[in-house]
Amino acid sequence: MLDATKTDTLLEVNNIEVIYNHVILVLKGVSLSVPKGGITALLGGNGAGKTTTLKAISNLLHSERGEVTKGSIVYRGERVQDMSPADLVKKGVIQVMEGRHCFGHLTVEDNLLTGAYTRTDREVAKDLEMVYHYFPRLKERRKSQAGYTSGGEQQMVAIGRALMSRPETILLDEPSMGLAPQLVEQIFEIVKAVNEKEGVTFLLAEQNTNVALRYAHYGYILESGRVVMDGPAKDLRENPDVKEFYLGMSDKGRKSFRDVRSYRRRKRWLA
Amino acid sequence: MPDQLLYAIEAGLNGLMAGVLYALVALGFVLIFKASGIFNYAQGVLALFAALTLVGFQNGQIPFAHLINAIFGTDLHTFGWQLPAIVAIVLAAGVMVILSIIIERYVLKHLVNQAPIILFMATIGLAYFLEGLGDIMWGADIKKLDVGLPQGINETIDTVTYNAFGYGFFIDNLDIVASVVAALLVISLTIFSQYSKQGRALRAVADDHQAALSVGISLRFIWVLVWSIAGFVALVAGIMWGSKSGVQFSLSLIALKALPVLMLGGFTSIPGAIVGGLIIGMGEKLFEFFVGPMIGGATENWFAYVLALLFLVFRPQGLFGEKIIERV
Amino acid sequence: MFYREAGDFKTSYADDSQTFPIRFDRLRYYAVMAVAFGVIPFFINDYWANAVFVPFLIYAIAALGLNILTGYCGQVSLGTGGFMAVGAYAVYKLMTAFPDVSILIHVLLAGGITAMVGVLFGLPSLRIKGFYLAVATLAAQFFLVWLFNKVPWFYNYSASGQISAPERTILGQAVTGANTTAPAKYLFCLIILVALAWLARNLTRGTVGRKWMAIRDMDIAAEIIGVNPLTTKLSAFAISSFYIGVAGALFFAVYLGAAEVGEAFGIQKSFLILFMIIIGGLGSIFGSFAGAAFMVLMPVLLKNLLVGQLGWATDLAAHLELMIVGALIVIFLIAEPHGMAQLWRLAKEKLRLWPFPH
Amino acid sequence: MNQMNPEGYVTADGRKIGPVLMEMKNISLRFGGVKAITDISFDIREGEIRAIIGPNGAGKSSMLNVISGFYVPQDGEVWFRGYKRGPMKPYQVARLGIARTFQNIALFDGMSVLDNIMTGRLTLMKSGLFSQAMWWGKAEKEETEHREKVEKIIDFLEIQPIRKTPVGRLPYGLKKRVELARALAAEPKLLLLDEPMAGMNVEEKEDMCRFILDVNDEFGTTIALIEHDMGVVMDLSDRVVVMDYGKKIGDGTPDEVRSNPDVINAYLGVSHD
Amino acid sequence: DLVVPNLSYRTGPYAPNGIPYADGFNDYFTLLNERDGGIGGELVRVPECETAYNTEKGVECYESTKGDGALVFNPLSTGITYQLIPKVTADGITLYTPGYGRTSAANGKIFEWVFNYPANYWDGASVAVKHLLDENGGDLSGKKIALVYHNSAYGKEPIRTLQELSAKHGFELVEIPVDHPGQEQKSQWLQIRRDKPDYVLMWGWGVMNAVAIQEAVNIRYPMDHFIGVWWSGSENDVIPAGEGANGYKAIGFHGTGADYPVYGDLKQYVYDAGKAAGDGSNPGNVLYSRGMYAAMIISEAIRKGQEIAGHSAVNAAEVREGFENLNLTQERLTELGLPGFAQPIEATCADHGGPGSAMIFQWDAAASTWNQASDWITADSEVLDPLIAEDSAAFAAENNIAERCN
Ligand SMILES: Nc1ncnc2c1ncn2[C@@H]1O[C@H](COP(=O)(O)OP(=O)(O)OP(=O)(O)O)[C@@H](O)[C@H]1O
Ligand SMILES: Nc1ncnc2c1ncn2[C@@H]1O[C@H](COP(=O)(O)OP(=O)(O)OP(=O)(O)O)[C@@H](O)[C@H]1O
Ligand SMILES: [Mg+2]
Ligand SMILES: [Mg+2]
Repeated sequence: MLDATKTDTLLEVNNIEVIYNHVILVLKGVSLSVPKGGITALLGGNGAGKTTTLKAISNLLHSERGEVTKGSIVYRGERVQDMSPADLVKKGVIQVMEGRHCFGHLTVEDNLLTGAYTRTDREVAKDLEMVYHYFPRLKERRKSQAGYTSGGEQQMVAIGRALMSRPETILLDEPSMGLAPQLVEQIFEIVKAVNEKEGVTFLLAEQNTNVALRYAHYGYILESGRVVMDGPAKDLRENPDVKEFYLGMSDKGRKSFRDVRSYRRRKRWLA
Repeated sequence: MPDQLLYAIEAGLNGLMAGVLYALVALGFVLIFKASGIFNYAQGVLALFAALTLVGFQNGQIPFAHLINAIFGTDLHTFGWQLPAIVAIVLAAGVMVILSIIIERYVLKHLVNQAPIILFMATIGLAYFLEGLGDIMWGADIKKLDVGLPQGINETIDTVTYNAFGYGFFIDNLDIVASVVAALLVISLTIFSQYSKQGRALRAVADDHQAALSVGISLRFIWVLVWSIAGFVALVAGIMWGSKSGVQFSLSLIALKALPVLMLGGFTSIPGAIVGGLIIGMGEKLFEFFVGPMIGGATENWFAYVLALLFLVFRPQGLFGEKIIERV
Repeated sequence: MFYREAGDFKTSYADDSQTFPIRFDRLRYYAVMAVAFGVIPFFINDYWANAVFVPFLIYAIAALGLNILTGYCGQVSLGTGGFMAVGAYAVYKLMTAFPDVSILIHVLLAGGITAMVGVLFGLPSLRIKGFYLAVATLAAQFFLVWLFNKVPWFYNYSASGQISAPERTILGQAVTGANTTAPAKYLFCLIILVALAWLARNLTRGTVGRKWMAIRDMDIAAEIIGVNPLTTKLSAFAISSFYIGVAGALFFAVYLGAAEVGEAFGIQKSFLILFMIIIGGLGSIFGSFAGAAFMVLMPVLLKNLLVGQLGWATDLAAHLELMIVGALIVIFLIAEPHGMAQLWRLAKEKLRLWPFPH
Repeated sequence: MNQMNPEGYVTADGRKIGPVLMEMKNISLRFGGVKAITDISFDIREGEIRAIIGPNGAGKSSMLNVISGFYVPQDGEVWFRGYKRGPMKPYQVARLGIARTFQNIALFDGMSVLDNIMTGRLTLMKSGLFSQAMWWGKAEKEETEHREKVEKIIDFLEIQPIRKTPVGRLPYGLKKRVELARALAAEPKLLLLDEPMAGMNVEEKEDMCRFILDVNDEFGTTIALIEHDMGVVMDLSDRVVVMDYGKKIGDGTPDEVRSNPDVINAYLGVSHD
Repeated sequence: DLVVPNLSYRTGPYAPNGIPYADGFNDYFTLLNERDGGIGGELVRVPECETAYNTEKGVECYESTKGDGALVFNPLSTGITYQLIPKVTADGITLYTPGYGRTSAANGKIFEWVFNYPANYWDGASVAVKHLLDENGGDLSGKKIALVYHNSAYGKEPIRTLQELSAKHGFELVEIPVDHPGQEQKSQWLQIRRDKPDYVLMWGWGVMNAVAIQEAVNIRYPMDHFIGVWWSGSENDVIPAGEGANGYKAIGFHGTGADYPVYGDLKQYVYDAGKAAGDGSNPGNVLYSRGMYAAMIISEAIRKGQEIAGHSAVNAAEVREGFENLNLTQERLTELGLPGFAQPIEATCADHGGPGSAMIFQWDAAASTWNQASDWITADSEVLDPLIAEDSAAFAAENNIAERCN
């Protein structure tokens, strides 16, 4: 396993603030550093600002009328805030967006090929095979329009598409969402494999803390726009708070979802 | 009556030719729609602007002469030289590229990821702007456009058909040229958008701006590219229409003739533009020719739309348009 | 803090869903009404009435109508000009056929007739969506214009096909015809506008409004949760056309006094009104007003500035005006794609936070 | 087995399950060459929490779409409350008392949370166009009544602070909750939930479970649930249907399903909880 | 000073036609101001207002210049005219619409404030038919005449008259409308090619004219059988068709070309003084001449008004008196440097329509000039008078107007 403290920092986010629509302050000073060749997890509840952080890094905020008002984002020692997303992809940073965002009218295969848009080498076909190897289901549906594929299939397309760009760093937003458990495991195995074999760096935002912390090397926990905790994944997994609130473990192992209501119910249903 | 049949064939053929001219305008719409999901209302004005620029270059007009004269009290009009048509066309095409760069830089770039209707409105704003700009640059008077295209009845067809049927068909030479040019454009653009990497990128951008950005497609490049092509198509349309009726404001209204073509062929299909054009052109000419006199004439404006509308009721995405994805 | 909401608590749901839940807004509204009814009529002259206020009021009605259809129900229509023509010709036929009936009733009936025509042309919206629908509505635009131009019955067989509004009075005051005074015109349109705006507000905050918006935002989901797309879309077409028909009737009878269908109700009109609602704000009543004001005032202001103040030649000024209006539209859309109404909302949010930036 | 009893049965924790509410008989659905559903039959009983699981693309969402009338199957019958359902438009199905949430959130982005939830009650509101335009008497009274109901749901789902926020601005998890609120507002007999817990962390999932259980408990609302989190499925549901490639490969109590080798093979993989 | 607004259109679809007209109008008044110090010693102010041929802008222009003390309006648009007729009547300002507008306004008994001499559309139609009668030895029976018209109020104006005339002379009338803007006229001209009418008349405006002439050339329709009204007879319309347009005919109610003595003064006081309204390319062409014609008549009417009122700072009502008592003779035209430029006019209380005569011009493509092809032809008042009486009576009834001049 990689030791985060010893490797170079590839991506550094310094104390950024993000505002949407000129009025809604979402990130209130977030700092992260992503080591080269590592898998870094960004955890946190709904609306904590994970997606926003990733979009700030990949410069996709503009199109949502958001902007980084403070702080800096540095990739390989270079300030990348003012770069266009396309240039950033050329630099090797690609984002898999939350909510899939496939090109609905394009076929599955064309979707994957758009991932290779910035590439000029001739090995695209090989990588296409690699993606089909990882996701055989996509091979079956290669000629279908992506808009008509199932939720999970679209998620595969989105991840496959990112892999097609042969990135150096992938920003993965909720890769497990909507995937069958087996596939979640598979995807993280793929992440791990790609990370180890090809040395791709990952920054992933995940709700599924359990899996995320099993595969990540280092984790940050975000709450309402601030980093509230960070540390090596191993330590986080052992942290009692994390255990209780993010992993759903009590002292007696996993608790049943059916039991939660007896002690957590705050209000009665008034009919 | 065999005579009626011959008339019908003649009207139909002329309709097909007119349809090709509509298709030339529609093609510009399709390109931009395909590449960005933008319904570019300014396409008609773009054609006008292109034609004005072409004539301006040909006649060595000084751009903004009127404005300059008004401000500085000078009396400038022309440089006093005439350019050969081909040089002027190349220069005008160059201006269209510059224009696309400007449009991308100052308009489109800021409207990434907005609702289609907002983009549509922005293009109407653009249309106003270009209309004013064209007038200020080159003046609002009517201009004759002549790049040496043949015009008038095609004698060969006339004689051949006269010998064959005892009635010579009227086909305009200009229309024949337009058809050839349109066919070439359609074929090359279809190849470009179906089989090239950029073509795929265009379609991706139309589907989802943000996702396209996220995979590293440079919207800027794509947009400048298609707007330039659309500008070139507009120039071609402007030349064809301008040769017929002179270059002046009304040229921009040909956009309205292209819309039903677009509907019928499908907003996203390049071959659709041509097929739609042919159907609309022939349909409206035959209708005006036979039914028009019975109901008072001047039916062409609405007939094309009603035809397209009826058609859409059965096929909401047009003939070759991409199906609207309906899923939850 | 310039703008406060705090301390303004609601104790009932009825209070909470009133039009202006915030007292500050309510006061401002009363002030505007007081000026509109109590001050302007005493100062208005022919120029202000004919060049600014009357067109503004009438366009505001049309914009409200189109906003119901496009802004609330999401069906883009480019047939507005044609529907205004229906209103105009309906009111003309009614005025000349029943000279003794009150013009107010004629105007409302004209709206009703337009509503029916609107429903007819709304039928394809069940199949056709988005820009295809927008372009399809042009069929209505062109067909209606052709019809009114072609069938002499509509223009009472006059030689040229022009229609002219005869004089009609309300309470002894002429409201149509050449002898109408500026305040009479203004007040007649104002009263209708205020009434219609109030109705629009009620419709859009209740069940119907929610159905419209549901169809607009996601028609499939709306249908699955129980919205009948047929009745919902058609009701939007009907009500929207009613407004547009009334606007068309006033446009012809009160404002222009004479009209020729192709010129007064051509496709440019459709675009103009679409502009108004987009610049003003889709799905916003205030936006309809703001957009109408902008599009009516802007050219007049520019003209007065360029020709009146700077003394430019009229053609240069007109070309520049086109460029400026075009550029302003683009700038507006870039600055705030959701229109002036959204700009206003954001301004309020900022004021609320003032002096803190966020 | 007591589960076969037409009158219903009692679950291990003492909840009473009623007779069959909805029955799907031999449903087949194709899209061109794609067989989304092949000859599937199952039933849903009153008061039950019924889960549908299966790998991605198995046809689960399509099945919900068939139930809510959005997809029309080529073959098969849908029985609801003892009657065979004829061809119906989705909005007519909604009026039968079937409400749902969507896998890819389908909220009305331009409206506030409150308005979104109010749309859930559209099937129950009756005042006419005219009285609404005038906003007097009936319309206003009706609005207030329904608003009260909706406020209760808002309280229940603990989304009071975002009542007036436009939903477009909400984070994913809250949107899911609003969607649930909208479905609940319709006071449905049968509630269909398509991956209600996707994209949530454990704490939020717990909340969601609590809501689902409460709805089921207090209202006796029948629930059909698609979910990929096995913990949730196994803990919550009374019976589970398992689909794979459009076919049914298992049906039974969570325990039965969990030990079904086909299911383990196609879907669960190795267990790791 | 005297205020004569120029409601012009230098933008929009009809700008190519509006520009020369407005230039002629302005330049003539500039000449009067520069050379004579105005009319009767009063400078003429010509505030220009852009209507873009659009009725709403027309309203704005009317209202804004009205406040300036406008004496007479000349909007060069039939649509705007219709809309202004009730307004000028209420406001007491003269509306002068030479060769366009509402034809029945020739009846001064009903239309107190409107003047449309020297000729109107119905005169035009009648003149055209008379010319054809002349060419055919007085007999048109069995002939087929097609009317290609702008599908608008303007284009529809001559139809009634032509129908009456066809009944009287026994020719067949085929009506062929062309929608604005008229860029595409294939089917219309194929129809003409099929029906082979003996003559084609045209009531067109803007680009429609040029396209129609081009299409006529394309189908090899004999140009000298093709006659346009005065709004379809400018250089803009024939030049695009080049050589082919040679022989095309158009009706005119005033001369064209820059051979009149007044151009000497114009050159001296206006063009060379840098005071010309346009870019100098228009003087002498048809529409420029027509703008000048309108300006000339207005200035003469003002002069007459001054004469009657006995002072030079006339108001709008006094100008109307001038219009109503205008007596423009050939001698006066010669004095003005425009000998033979137009027909004499003697207006009366009842007659606001003038002599109703016009002549036929023919285009010489090689020389780029319009040549006179007939003498002055006077319209058939036997047919027209009842039509005018009927139409104006309808207007009077609709608007409760009592007849004057009795
Ligand atoms: N376009 C936007 N405009 C305004 N506010 C926004 C916008 N996008 C996000 N927000 C707000 O920013 C905050 C953070 O959202 P973000 O999507 O980053 O959260 P997240 O951690 O990814 O949550 P989730 O796990 O639900 O995806 C939320 O409160 C949300 O309401
Ligand atoms: N409208 C449609 N047109 C074409 N194919 C469709 C359509 N709807 C669904 N399909 C196909 O049917 C299959 C089943 O899709 P469905 O959405 O029901 O899967 P699912 O079980 O919900 O999967 P997931 O867990 O990934 O959401 C998929 O392969 C999908 O591509
Ligand atoms: Mg997120
Ligand atoms: Mg699914």
